Amino acid sequence: MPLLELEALDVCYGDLQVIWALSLAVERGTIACLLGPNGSGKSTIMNSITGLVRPRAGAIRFQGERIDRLPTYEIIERGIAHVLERRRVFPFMSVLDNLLLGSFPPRGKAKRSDQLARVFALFPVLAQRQAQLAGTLSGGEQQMLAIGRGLMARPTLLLVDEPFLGLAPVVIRELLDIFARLNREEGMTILLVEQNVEMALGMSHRGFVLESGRLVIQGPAREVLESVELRQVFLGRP
Amino acid sequence: MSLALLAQATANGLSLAGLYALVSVGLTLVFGVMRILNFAHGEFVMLGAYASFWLFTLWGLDPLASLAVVLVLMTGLGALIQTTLVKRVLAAPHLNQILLTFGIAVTFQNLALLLWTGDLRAIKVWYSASSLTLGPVSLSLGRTFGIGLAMILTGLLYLLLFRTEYGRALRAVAQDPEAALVMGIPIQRVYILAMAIGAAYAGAAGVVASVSMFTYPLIGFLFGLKAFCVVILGGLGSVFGATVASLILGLVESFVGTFFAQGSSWAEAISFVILLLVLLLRPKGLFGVE
Amino acid sequence: MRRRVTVATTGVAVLGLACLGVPFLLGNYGLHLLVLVSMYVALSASWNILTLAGQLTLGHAGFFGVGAYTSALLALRLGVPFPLGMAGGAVGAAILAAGVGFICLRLRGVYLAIATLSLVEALKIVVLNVPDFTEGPIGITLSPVFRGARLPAYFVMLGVAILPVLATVWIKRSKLHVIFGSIREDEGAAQMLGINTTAYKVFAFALSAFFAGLAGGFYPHYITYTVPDTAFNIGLSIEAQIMPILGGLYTVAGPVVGAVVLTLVGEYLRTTFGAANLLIYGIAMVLVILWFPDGLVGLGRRWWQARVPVPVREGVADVR
Amino acid sequence: MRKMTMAVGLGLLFGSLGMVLPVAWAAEEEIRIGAVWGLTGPQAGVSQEGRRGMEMAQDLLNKKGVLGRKIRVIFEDDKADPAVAVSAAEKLITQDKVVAFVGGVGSTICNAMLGAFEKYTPKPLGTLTGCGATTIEQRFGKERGYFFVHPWEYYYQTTMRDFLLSVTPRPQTVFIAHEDRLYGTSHSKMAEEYFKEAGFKVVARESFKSGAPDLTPLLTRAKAMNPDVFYWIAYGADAVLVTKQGKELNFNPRMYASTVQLGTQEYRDAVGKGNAETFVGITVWEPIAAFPASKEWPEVFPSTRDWVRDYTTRFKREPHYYSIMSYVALVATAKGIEAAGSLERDRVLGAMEKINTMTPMGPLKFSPSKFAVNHAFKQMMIFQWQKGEKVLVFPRDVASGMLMHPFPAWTQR
Repeated sequence: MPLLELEALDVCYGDLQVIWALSLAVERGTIACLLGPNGSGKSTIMNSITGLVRPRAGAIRFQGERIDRLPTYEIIERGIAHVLERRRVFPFMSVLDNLLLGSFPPRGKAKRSDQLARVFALFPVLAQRQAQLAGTLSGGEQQMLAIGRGLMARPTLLLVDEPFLGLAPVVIRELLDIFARLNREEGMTILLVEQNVEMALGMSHRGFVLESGRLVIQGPAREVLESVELRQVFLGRP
Repeated sequence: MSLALLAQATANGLSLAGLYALVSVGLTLVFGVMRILNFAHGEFVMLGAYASFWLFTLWGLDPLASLAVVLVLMTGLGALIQTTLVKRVLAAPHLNQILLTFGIAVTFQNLALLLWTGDLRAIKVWYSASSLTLGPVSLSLGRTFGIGLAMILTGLLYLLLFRTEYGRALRAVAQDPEAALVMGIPIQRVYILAMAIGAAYAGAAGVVASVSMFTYPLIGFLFGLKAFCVVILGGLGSVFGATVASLILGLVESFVGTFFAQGSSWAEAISFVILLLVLLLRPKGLFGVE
Repeated sequence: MRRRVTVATTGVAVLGLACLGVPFLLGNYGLHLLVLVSMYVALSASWNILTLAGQLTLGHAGFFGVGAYTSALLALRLGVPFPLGMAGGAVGAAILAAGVGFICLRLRGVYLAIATLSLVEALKIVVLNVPDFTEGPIGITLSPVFRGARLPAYFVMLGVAILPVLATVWIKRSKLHVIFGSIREDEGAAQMLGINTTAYKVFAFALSAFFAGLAGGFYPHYITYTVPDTAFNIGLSIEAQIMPILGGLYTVAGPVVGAVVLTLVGEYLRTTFGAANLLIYGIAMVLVILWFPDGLVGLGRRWWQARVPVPVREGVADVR
Repeated sequence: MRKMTMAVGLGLLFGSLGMVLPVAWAAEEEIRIGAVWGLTGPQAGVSQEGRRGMEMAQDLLNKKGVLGRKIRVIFEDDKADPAVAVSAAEKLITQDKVVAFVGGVGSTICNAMLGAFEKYTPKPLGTLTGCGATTIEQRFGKERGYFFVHPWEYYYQTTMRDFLLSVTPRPQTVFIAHEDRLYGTSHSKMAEEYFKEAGFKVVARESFKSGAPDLTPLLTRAKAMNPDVFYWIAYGADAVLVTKQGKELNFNPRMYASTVQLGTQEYRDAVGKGNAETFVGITVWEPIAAFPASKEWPEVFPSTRDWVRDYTTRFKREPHYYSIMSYVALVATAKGIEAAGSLERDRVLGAMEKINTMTPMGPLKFSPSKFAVNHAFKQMMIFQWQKGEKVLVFPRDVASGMLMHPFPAWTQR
């Protein structure tokens, strides 16, 4: 049984349909990435997993249980963390408050201090800046905070939306390393959305490619990377 | 001007500020969390005042004691209004929200008028029209009770916001509701909490009004408009800003009214001018951020 | 296409006939109601113009009041006849509004709404407190126009009501439509496109207030009396906002439909339910907002057209 | 959009037709009386008081009937808005075909309504309780068909002046405070004039916002000027606030004086019995000024004591001056109709002009005032709160007790 399973998903904004009959599955303990040009519906899929957007048809299953009708907080409580696009830290709260908010769900609250120690171990810079307002951090630090905040709920599945956008190469490398460690050391399943195809597929086990709201390619990362169709999607069809 | 007069004017201003703060802190909280401008907020004051009046008249409950009951009642009312009505316009444009809450206000006003007539009501207890004399300054007990209550309740709100899990959640929702959602914060419950606190605080202001002044069905408008000025001046959503703005307006109105001929009739216009000037320089109010 | 044009022509013809013909069948009461309906059409349609440009205001009672007082004072102090007084009121309101628009340039959303709302109160206090000039709370008494005959008064107010509706049609057909729309959707982006948003916003303020001032300019001559409380009545601001929303925001017909329906329904409730009429009105308002958030025009559209894209935002309460 | 335009057209058409159709099927059975009151909005409290008086009068009159018919009072709400009052008036005239207008509250409303009456020939009859402003008297007073039963401003203020002149030791300085709308402003202007003429020193005449939650700045200011008399002209809410906050600030002029709103049950209940001690107010009627029953019509104009008892039994509250004014206004109109023997306007008004009888409110006879042709109840009195009850202290011939003067300081009781 896959950890996360999307089945024949249709998502609409009003009368405008943006996702068409999309099915995909993410296996436990893997890293998967969602690729596609701008506006192909990647973020919409992420948002519908955590209930920020409600699908019109289809089903979403997490650990075999349907979650597409649950309120967001119950989805989060079942073990999904969602790191939104553009970081979205709470700018007028301290770094520590941001992190503590991450452990708002009961599953996180129970092991709050352990988690905090773990996050500080992963991102030592956050430990140094605990008392600082999150809005005053640099872009890279904010992204670390956003990920760290997600980890505070001890998720089984981590959804990350465009984590590398606008970051310096050094920081990107650091984050890549963190994702790999999380996957390796904790067996955490990660689904990420990314624009940079090579980098994303390079760190993933499996890749999904969207075009105009439809899933057009899926498979093991290396195969996707080498497929002809990938070029067609990103460079236009002949 | 004599020093005694200055002291008295300051005392008067402070007690007015206490009343303003009680009314506006809840309003600004509701706006901060839900981005809803609640035009029915003044009616919570009115209902709180009537609740206190009836508890006193029917059961002889002293306002100091009935305050607790009123807080509970108003919390319930706030929660009820949130879950049945306001919840459904959260995603609607501001205009629709204004109209919904305005409709609620009209309904409450006229319900009160039909149920309790248009008569003026006030509570008479030993502290309702008496004062403490400190040298040349007279401090009204009823209104001092208002200042005290404003300080206690604002303090409690600060404790809630900065020392509790749900307070942190409130602040998070105010800053970024979507990000708060994916933190696993049950946002609808946070909304209910905010509205309940807003209603309860307004109800507390109503208790003070029922003791130190009076109530009647349309009294909400009196407080509502001023509370809007206070929260806009302070910066929407900023509890601290609302407190500071209450102080400013309370003191300014008192000084203008005391030291200038025809000051009492101009005082309010001067409040509005201050508001416009501040907005001219800081469009988001004194402590507003967005 | 041709059929649509026919329908439109018929519609306008029927409307014209109704506006011009029916009044002759009415008594004073009916005519007075039509005058009030026209006044509210003028207020709600002119408010709608500002809203087209994305400016959420609650200051219409202020523009109305300035129109009323300018016109009344011109008549009282200089003996100016009412048509000129109305023009003066409209211009006065437009000038004030241009100033307000300029001052409030940086204000957005509810900040603007409350700032304009407090402006109404501030204006009222000023008028109350300079009695040597405005007669203060004593008010100004004027002799009735047309010796109190309602029919000509109605045609004047009808004219006042038609102007902002025509202006809306003109805006919708000119490039202003796009410009106002872009300011409404995203002012920053509009500026980046090289649109002088300042000028357009000030223009929208002035245009909208002009019509409100025109209606205000006629009102004291019609009622024969004005005091600050009735001229600067915040209730008018609220009504001017409720009506377009009930009718259908941003449309031509919406404010008209809203004003007609709400004025007549309000009058029906008032004459039928006595002291409970405002209670029912309040409850009805709540229900309308919950059930018909896009107004009557929106409701009609849904009926008449099979599929209309209506943006529905789900899940997150998007709140900005 | 286009279809909408048509829909609008149809809506307008049918809407307008709907207004034409229900034209008066005026039942010949009843005599209809129009009563326009601010049943909702800021005047709701007073309007309810007035309405009670009219309901009581209606029921009593209908026991015997008028000209063998029943009186039916049609109450309309004006929301305290002049435009709405005009709507109500026009509806009552054209649809309900009322014989006369009775009652009402608020000079602004009165002004707009009488303005709307102007274009009718003949003008509707009115027995009006809501007009007190002299501007109205000047504008509409010469019309014989308007019977005014509310005292004009100058009756109030000359009475207050004469009273102050009679006080020993005579007060020298007066601080006048007033609410900032028509009522307070117009009265206080007149008061200042009269007081100055009489040799009093008016140290200030200051306005404040009607119904404001805080009068301490004004009272602090007045206290600093230390006037002999603090005289304020405002509504009930303001009276409550002056009393409470005057006490809290320990403001001790030699006399607290105000107008009629100081005498209501509402006021006494709101401030508590002892707190208004020695405050004086002007009144047009007090139950203690007991009048005997009418010789002509004792069944509708019983003695003051009996009327007050009946009213209190029926409504479980003390009558307000608006209750008795509107009661007397309706009964007087009905008696005019009865004496005229028809509903014809000129005969009714002729009959009303001839009325000369005792009422629970005092002798009723319409006679000219400064500008008006038909006005009744010109005599006003000064009452004082003594031991929680109202005592009439001026003029001497109606007085029921002695004036307590000066005001004992707040701290000395």
